[in-house]
Amino acid sequence: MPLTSKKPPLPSEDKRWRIVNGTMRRHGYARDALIETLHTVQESFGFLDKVALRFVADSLRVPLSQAYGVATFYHFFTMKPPGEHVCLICMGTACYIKGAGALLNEAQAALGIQAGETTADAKASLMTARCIGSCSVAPAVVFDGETMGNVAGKNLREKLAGWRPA
Amino acid sequence: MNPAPSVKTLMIDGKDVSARADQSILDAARENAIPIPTLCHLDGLSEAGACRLCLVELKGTPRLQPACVTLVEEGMEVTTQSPRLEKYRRMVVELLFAERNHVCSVCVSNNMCELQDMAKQLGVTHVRFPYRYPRLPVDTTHERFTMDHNRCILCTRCVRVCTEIEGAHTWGVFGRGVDAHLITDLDIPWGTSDTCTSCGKCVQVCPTGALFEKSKVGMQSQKNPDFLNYLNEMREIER
Amino acid sequence: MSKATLATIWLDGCSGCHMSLLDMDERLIELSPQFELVYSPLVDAKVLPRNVDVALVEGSVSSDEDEHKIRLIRSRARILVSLGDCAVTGNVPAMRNSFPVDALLHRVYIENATLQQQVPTERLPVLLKRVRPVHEVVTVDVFVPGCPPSADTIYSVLKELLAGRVPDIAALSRFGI
Amino acid sequence: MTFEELEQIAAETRENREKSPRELNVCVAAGCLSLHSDAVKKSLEEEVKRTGATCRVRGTGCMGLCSLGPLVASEPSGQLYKSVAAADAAEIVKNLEGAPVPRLLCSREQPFFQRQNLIVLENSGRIDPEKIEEYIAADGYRALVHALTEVNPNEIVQEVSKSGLRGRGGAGYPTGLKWGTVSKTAGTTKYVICNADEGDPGAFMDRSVLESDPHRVLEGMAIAAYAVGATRGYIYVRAEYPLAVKRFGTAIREARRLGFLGSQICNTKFNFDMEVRIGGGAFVCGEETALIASIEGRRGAPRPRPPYPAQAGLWDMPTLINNVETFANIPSIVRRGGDWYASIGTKKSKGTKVFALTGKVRNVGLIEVPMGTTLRQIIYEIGGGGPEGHKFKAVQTGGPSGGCIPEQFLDLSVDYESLRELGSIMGSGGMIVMDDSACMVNVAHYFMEFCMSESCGKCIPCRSGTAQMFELLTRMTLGTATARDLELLEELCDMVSSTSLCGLGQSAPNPVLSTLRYFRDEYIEHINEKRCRAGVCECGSTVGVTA
Repeated sequence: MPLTSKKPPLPSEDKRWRIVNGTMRRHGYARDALIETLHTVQESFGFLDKVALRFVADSLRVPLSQAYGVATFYHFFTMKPPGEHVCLICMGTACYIKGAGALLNEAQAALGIQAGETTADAKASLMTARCIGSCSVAPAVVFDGETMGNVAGKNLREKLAGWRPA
Repeated sequence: MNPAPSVKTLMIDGKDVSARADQSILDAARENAIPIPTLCHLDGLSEAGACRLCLVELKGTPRLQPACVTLVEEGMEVTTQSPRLEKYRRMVVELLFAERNHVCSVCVSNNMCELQDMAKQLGVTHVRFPYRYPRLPVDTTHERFTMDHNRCILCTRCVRVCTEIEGAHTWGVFGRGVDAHLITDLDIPWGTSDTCTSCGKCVQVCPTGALFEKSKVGMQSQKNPDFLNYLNEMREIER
Repeated sequence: MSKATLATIWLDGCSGCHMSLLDMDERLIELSPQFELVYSPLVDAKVLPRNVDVALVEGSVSSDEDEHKIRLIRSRARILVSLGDCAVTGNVPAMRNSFPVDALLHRVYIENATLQQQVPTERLPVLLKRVRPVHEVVTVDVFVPGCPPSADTIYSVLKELLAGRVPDIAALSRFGI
Repeated sequence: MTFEELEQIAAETRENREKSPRELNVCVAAGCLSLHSDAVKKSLEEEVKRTGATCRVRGTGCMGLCSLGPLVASEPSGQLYKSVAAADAAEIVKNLEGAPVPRLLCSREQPFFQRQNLIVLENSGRIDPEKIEEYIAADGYRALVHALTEVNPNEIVQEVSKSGLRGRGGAGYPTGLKWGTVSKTAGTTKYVICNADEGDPGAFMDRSVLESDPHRVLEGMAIAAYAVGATRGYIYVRAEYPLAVKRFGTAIREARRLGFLGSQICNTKFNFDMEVRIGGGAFVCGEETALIASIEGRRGAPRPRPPYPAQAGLWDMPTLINNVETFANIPSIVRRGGDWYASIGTKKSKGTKVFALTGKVRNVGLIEVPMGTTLRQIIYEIGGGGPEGHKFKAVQTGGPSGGCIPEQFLDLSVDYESLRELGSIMGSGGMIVMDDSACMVNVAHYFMEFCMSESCGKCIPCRSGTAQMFELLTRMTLGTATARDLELLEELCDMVSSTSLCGLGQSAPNPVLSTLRYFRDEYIEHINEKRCRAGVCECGSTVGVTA
């Protein structure tokens, strides 16, 4: 907790902390850099954990409760490490009207997990998005950052099967 | 000395009243013994405008306005009681009861609870909406106090008193929507918080049995938030 | 004037509301010329008559038997009163609603039992998945919250109902206490 | 930067282009990109290199007709190719000079293109969004230079007022009025914020504009800053739009390089700079005060208004917040005059509106039409109608804050007021066509789930009321609801819309109210007969499933 005004030391030798520190420095360690910094943490580490939140909160002199409140308010931030592969199904209206619900069911069945979860072998995570703005090619699914449009159940099954060799 | 703020005259429920320009409708009404129900408001804390119980009708304004944050204006005509307002107020109370597990009969604050009082005052004899029955924890880790999430109405008085008066910033709000709940620091057990000063202000301002002092039951568990006015007044003098 | 028929029903509750009813003491005698108690756990009558003027219901709907009973009573009662917090809100019986029934039974009859660890199944009412206040199952005419409602409250409610008026409950009682 | 310098850059850019006029423009905006237009572009580049053809291959922004992507335009002939695959590269490059490839040809003469009137999208698909020179060659930044060097801030506000432009974010507040308030409010620092937190599911107008023509938005913001006296700007972009974030970041750097941002812009006393802020996935941050809280690094919970951001916004300073499309209109208005803009559209809604036309319609994509165009023209002429064998049921506008409009109102001309009268709203411009395969109760349920999860949780009606409405709608979709549940639902709709703190809660009941208004029989069927005529809900029997 920020009982002193000194900047806290980096949590570990991990070089990614310097990237995080860089974002904060660029914003002059201003409190309003909290969300920007959390984005950097998530980009660098894939998720936020309490070590990171404490480090960022202490550096920016944001109360811990506020930092945690912010991190959990915005659904883009995740507190769990993602799997090796991430399948993100868009549930926007256009996709929903064109069968995104069925795709989600297929993906849940194929991976044996619910949306928001990661397989036990940490191979794959299944996520949903509110709308990724690819409505013109609905239904859309993002596989490891790459958007695929007009997705049919078959494409989805093939792609997921490729991630988890039986 | 600041120049005296200008005085506005307005009408509340047909009664002519005057108020300082920096006063809210709620302040003006209460000074004139016109009751407006509130839950998130507490004298001495900033306003949240969250409970919506204090909504009033303003002549010439289509939307209902919260009395706690709406400043008085010259010539304003305010209606604080109407069948429509009363209906909405009752619904707010119903929604709160349905949201979490407020089992009054087995609550530390039974008969000393602002939510329970509000239900009686507004004539809520039953809740028409389906109860949600969420499964919520009770944090008993603090040596003197308990946090029972089942009884919390998220008025955030505790968050505000901890931030604005005590300055510890121990309390915060986790998540959002109907899943939002109070946290201490990084969502750690209250008893392990090292920002908490154990001052107990949060307990005193809590309107329900969500925050209470251990080993105090019955009449002993009566809350007393009056210290807020004293603290604020003394601070003002020091300045 | 013929006497009004009164029934009292005990679903899932602690019987505290019935105790409170008895707490009316001499006022019971005062009102007694006006009603006939045709069905109640307090009397011997075992059959619910076809026409009941006022039915006082204590307790929440927790089992298939409760559900059956309340539907039957509703079909035969002119005025149905939810008496007390269990009937009105679900109250303490509904505190189990945050847990699955199976887990609950397991906890009670197996984990916490020292003898004969088994979940009873035969000749017992089946617990509903969720305990529900009476009005979530049937239409309720009068709500009297309170745990229990005081004898004074019940007296006023009864007196008003017997006089053919709708009592103003908000002034009389509240949740809890 | 002066007009002469601007003209010089424009002339050089045009000259370079004329030297080798042949070019293949590949759409690399989100829609085509998700159909792998990047691979098409690469393949075309390789083919050009291999054959030594004199032709530039450029990545451009959105060309509109996304459902036929990836789209490639061949210049100067103007041929448009549809559904291009990487394997088509050889054939396209081979036929650069001769006849076009008929197999891939997409006519520009079809109503989809002819019916539109492009202002905001005029450069989309025509310029490389990452090259500021191309924007300048398309008359870019002339409006800013004009504003700074030839007119005073007040005149700009007046011109915008005269144009009749209204906020394109949804509510339709007159832009000139808002600018006037901010310009008149005193403050040590004033801010301009561009709201690019396009959270409505089914809307991608802002995304496309930012990806296809970012400088237009930047220029609009700079003009706004000059007009209201602001020195700092923020653009708040959704994290879900990484390409838009990247392209806008590039645009800021380029604008700084040429002196359109920074201090003493165009040798005047005007200083203005801006930065991108990335959202965190919270729909409520589309609400002004929540967005401000988010830029300040806090939870995106709205606060009661007044005070309005124009009076006390970011860090309690006077703040102008407009949406992407609003700013994108500004350069054209300043360049061509408020009267010109006001000559387009209807009496109360001026100019054009960009819509993202999606759902059960043949031509899916991004369109821009004058206000007052009818829904029928949009859906049937531009959109080409729905797929064979299905009957049109409703068009959804305004996202989770809007409503579903049934067939009998298709001849209604679209503007802010007409949509509101029908129980929907303009919103940011998502337009989702639904046919008889959609169940209106299910659609209402879908949007309520959205509002419930996106509620910030601060005020009780929205936090708890949306959860209750969701539960009641769930019962309907499962066939367990009673007539009493419908009554409660309607009561809640009224209460939540009347008492919620911010626009999210106030409009959350709209999808329910509008479907109840026009498709009440579907609700009754779900309740009384446990039947879903579209066969979407599992509410008991599925008798009456159409196809």
